[in-house]
Amino acid sequence: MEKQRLKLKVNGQEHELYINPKTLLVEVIRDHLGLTGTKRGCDTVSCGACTVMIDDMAVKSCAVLAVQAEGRHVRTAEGLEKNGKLAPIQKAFLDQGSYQCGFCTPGMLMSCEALLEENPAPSPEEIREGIEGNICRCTGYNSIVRAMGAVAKGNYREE
Amino acid sequence: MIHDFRYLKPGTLQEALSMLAEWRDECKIICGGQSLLIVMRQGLVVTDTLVDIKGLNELSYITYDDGEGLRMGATTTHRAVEKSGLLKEKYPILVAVEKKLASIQVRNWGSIAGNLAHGDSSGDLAPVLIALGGKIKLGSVKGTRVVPLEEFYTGLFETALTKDEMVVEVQVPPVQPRTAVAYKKFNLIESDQGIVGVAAAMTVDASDTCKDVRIVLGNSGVTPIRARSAEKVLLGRKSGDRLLEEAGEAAAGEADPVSDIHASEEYRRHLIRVLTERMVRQAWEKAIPLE
Amino acid sequence: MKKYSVINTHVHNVDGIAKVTGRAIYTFDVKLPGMLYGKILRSPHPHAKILDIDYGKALDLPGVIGVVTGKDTLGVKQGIWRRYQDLCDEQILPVDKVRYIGEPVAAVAAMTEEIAEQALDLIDVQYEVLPAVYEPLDAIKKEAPEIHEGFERNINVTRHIEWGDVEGAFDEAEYIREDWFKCGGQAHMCMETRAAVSSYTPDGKLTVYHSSQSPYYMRGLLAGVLGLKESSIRVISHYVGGGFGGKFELDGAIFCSAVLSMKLCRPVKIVFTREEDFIATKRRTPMSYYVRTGVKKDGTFCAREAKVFTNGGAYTGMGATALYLTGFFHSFPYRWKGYRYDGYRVYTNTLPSTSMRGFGAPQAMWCSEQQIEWIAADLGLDSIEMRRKNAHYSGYEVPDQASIASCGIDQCFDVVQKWIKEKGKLPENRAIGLSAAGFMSGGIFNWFDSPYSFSSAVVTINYDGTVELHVGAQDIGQGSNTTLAIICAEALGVKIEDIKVHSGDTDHCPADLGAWGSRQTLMAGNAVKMAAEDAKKQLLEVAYAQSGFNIVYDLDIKNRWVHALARPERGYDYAELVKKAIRGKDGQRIVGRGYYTPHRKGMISPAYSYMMQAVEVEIDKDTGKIKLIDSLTAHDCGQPINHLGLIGQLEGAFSMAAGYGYLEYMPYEDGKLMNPNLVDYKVMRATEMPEVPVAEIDTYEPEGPYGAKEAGEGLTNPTAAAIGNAIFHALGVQMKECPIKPEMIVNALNEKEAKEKEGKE
Amino acid sequence: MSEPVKCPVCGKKAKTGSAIDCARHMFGTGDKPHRAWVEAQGLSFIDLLLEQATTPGNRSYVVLAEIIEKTQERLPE
Repeated sequence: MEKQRLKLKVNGQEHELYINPKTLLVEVIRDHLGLTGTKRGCDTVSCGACTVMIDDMAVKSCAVLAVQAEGRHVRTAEGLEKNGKLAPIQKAFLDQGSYQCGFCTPGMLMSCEALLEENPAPSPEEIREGIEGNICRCTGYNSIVRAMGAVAKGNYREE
Repeated sequence: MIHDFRYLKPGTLQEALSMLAEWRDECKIICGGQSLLIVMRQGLVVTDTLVDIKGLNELSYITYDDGEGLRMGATTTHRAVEKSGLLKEKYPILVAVEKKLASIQVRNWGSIAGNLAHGDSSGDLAPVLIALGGKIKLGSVKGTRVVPLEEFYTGLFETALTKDEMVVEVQVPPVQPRTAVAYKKFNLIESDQGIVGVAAAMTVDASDTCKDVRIVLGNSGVTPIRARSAEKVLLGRKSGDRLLEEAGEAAAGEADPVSDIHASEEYRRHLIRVLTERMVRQAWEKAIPLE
Repeated sequence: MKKYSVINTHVHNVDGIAKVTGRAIYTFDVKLPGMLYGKILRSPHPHAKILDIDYGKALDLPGVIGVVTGKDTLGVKQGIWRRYQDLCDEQILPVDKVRYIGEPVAAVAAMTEEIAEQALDLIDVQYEVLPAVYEPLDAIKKEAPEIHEGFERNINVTRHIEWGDVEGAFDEAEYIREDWFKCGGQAHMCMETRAAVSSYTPDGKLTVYHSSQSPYYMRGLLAGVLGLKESSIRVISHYVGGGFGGKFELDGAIFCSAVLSMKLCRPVKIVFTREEDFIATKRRTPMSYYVRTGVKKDGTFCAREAKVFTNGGAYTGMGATALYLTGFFHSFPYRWKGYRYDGYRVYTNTLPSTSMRGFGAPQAMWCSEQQIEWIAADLGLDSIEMRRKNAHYSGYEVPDQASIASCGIDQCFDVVQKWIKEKGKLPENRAIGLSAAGFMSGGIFNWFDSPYSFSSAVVTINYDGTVELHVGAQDIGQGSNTTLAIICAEALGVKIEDIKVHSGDTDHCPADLGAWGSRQTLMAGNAVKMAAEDAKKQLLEVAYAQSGFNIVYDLDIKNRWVHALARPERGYDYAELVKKAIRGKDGQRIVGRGYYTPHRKGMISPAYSYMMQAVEVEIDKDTGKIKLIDSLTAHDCGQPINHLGLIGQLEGAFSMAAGYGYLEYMPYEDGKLMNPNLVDYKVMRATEMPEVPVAEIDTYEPEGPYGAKEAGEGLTNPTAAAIGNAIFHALGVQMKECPIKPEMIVNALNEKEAKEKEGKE
Repeated sequence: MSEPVKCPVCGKKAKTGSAIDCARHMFGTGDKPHRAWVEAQGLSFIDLLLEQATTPGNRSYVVLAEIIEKTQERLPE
């Protein structure tokens, strides 16, 4: 199988890889680049644990061919913090207890981040629709909605 | 596990069409891949060659003029439709349908042509576009042809696309006065696929009588189907409870739903009857302009 | 609520930073040098003899390193009920016979997962297909096939509870009602599917990374089936992606990876796909209930008799406990003059059933709380007042079963009554449904036959005053690391940030039965409190010696401040005391030990939580669609310890219990699960969740640390019944089967209208 | 209160001392020796169990209890 060259930026870092074109973006992120924050939890693009951002959009990285991210900027949960300082959404998750087992959290954080960048003051319904693609079995989602609401109100500033 | 394939990335539409002509039945097209990658991962779809048209920005556009009506390029994403101010004003039903389609992540990356070409009869876009009188433009090296969307679907997950053709554009006639469209899918969770779906487009004349009506049923047969006998019940008549019930019963009768773990056939017919009544009523009320 | 400095304050989860920055390494993420990837070949037949397995072609596939079948194992029949040998009936990799679709038959280890998967198709298995049976009432017939030798009529285990003069009590009753119910199964659906990495090394040591609720159980069970000593096995579960009662028995991932690793002497990783996690792990126990209840006209409860068949599936698992607990909690939270329960767990050729959050109580409440609502309606009584009249109270003795210490159920009724009154008149197609419940704080009966204390803890104070807290308790997301750190900080008198928790590693943590039955806050909490107090006592000995206070004066430490209780302002920093104490012990750190095993509390549980769930539901009469609008949870869990954790547990339990009520159906056809994926298996999502406000009732449980008791599973029990009761009040139909599908509501309404029409004629 | 009933198989004293309690103990344990003893009395353990399971009331326990009652007289003091 003829390998394909892939140049892309992940969390601000340029990468050049040679991969089989059938490789999914989530496999590049986890197996080739070793960023294990992004998880996988289903076989049918249903659970959202693999959510990352491509440019300004939240996408399910198990439903994107890695080669399609050529020249794009991919952001994963590991990229939210800036030299050790947590992003507002991360601080809100900590303070509101918006996670328990934490397996869906990286994907959930990226859905929230994308939604807030697109719509800084979302209504509770818009927040719930924004994370409708992310399944969480532990929290019952309300703590996540509270965290998003608090960030939208500006309660968690960038340091 | 996805089987290996030769990956081709055309820079222009012409390049893509010549690739399709060259590889014919050994190749498949991928754009957003939100449906295709699932079936490929399950090994249900295997292909030697994959033509990736995600990058063809020349096919990503939403334009409208009163003469030609609405034109949407094949690689336009669901989110582009959802967030389009033009559509919010001219075709609000399309924005409403997209908001409840799958998830934000799938809508960010998935394309409208990918959704339509996948041929899943429980898809949301096809019934609504058919109700709007939508057409679909197919292109190949030999040229293009425009097919009413209704005739685009030939069987379960089967379309009129020939081996060297691809969808290039979706067309919708100009907005008609005193016309409105309503759509509802029945599901347990808001953005889930519909157990059944009903779209209704109503045009009324000056006396609010039904001048033209299209009722389209989703997941009620191997393809989206027009409920023609229900439409006949309404044509030329004035709205009324008894009439709407009659239309609902007609639609339930002519549908051909399956029985599966989510709903029995009788229950699907029951839902079609209830939703047809509601959607026709809703479209009728919206079609009558507020004085 | 007493004033504490750390307990019930706004403490952040101690594992938070790792989880919100993507640094947490789950078994799913573990990679070891030279690691191979394993895949399991599964039986397509519900019941078949294995005649021969030929994996020659598989071994020839480049990249395949090894294959194992039942013949590579010791053939030990294992089970978590080690105390009863005949209930240990599962070989996981069977030697002779497969008993459910999806059961492992062989396992391949290869250089990549893809090669391992391709190799599966090259393995040729000869089966002799046997007749199969799927429903309990069919399986007990004479002509049904025998699934396990020696288990006549496929009856796996039976449980019987009885107190009082049941017949006499029924004679006293003025109104008797009989109903039949069906309770569906439910999948745990942990976000992290089953995963294990086993690494066996030439020195005979086996290290296993496993997504587990009890590393201690895994070590013990693995020793039993692999013929190793417990101490030569190390199980590591640092971060676990959810358990919910499904991850404290051996599963295909840990067993097959261990057998492969021992054969090849190389690390092997097996991770289940989501489909495997649905078809090849164990699920909540499906049950059919017959309930006969006798009451006086004024609503006084007299007698209840329940007969239950549970679909045990192919193996025992934790099914025996679920069978007992459903019968026990079917009496909760009420006093019965006469109570009789007969439970029968029947083997069938379907997915084995086991424990899942609620442990048989959601099924028990689904039947009991709805029947009680219908009885109240039949007699024209207020259903809350009827519940109140018969409810448990502090000091009540459930005859021969349990003694109730703290019980706040009465205040729960008050809170819910007030909420309903404030809600006032609801729109036409909306109604509020209620359901009371009670649950246990950990189990006492030692079915695992563990020789160790149920919970242990070690507190070690470093020179700089920071504390190492070693516990065997396992954090699977429910927040036990945080809850135990809070108890340790409070007991020792330091701050939460001084505590470093070590858990999830059998080499470094003391033995503990792990996370199940909502036991850890109470049991591990008591052990941690004891250990911290032991360490504090050693510190205060030095403080007393040095202070010269008169013997009547008491010293204490609070917020790192050593002081005399009488004059708290005169004191000094705790860190100074630590330095002196360590210097005084020839440089040895201060070590406190604690342990807990329940005594004099009967055979079931040391303490019981109580709660009342109210749910406002809107139903579309024409389509039968259900929408949850609002809810209130009145909850008594004694002294709350971990505030954020408690809110999370209750909201999470609500989402899982509501899913059991109206979303998560598991249809089977001929032993095959028809929706083993997240498109067709409906799980609660953000758009469907209502607000879940909680009213905590202030009670004190003497058996629990600082008066605390369970909050993890309790609320999984009432919510499904509350949804059923809401539908009863809104539409007047009685839903006997859960989960409720919209189609069932439409059919029930049609039947009701048909009956009314008949009535009129 | 008459002498509490002792289980003829394992000698266990029933909690409330009644023969019905002893019968329920036998069904609850359900191990081989108890099954064999019931069969030896000319009863079918499994039919008694299933009848208890499928019909309201306590008939199976009563049947077994009567036989246990008779055996008490024969037990040596």
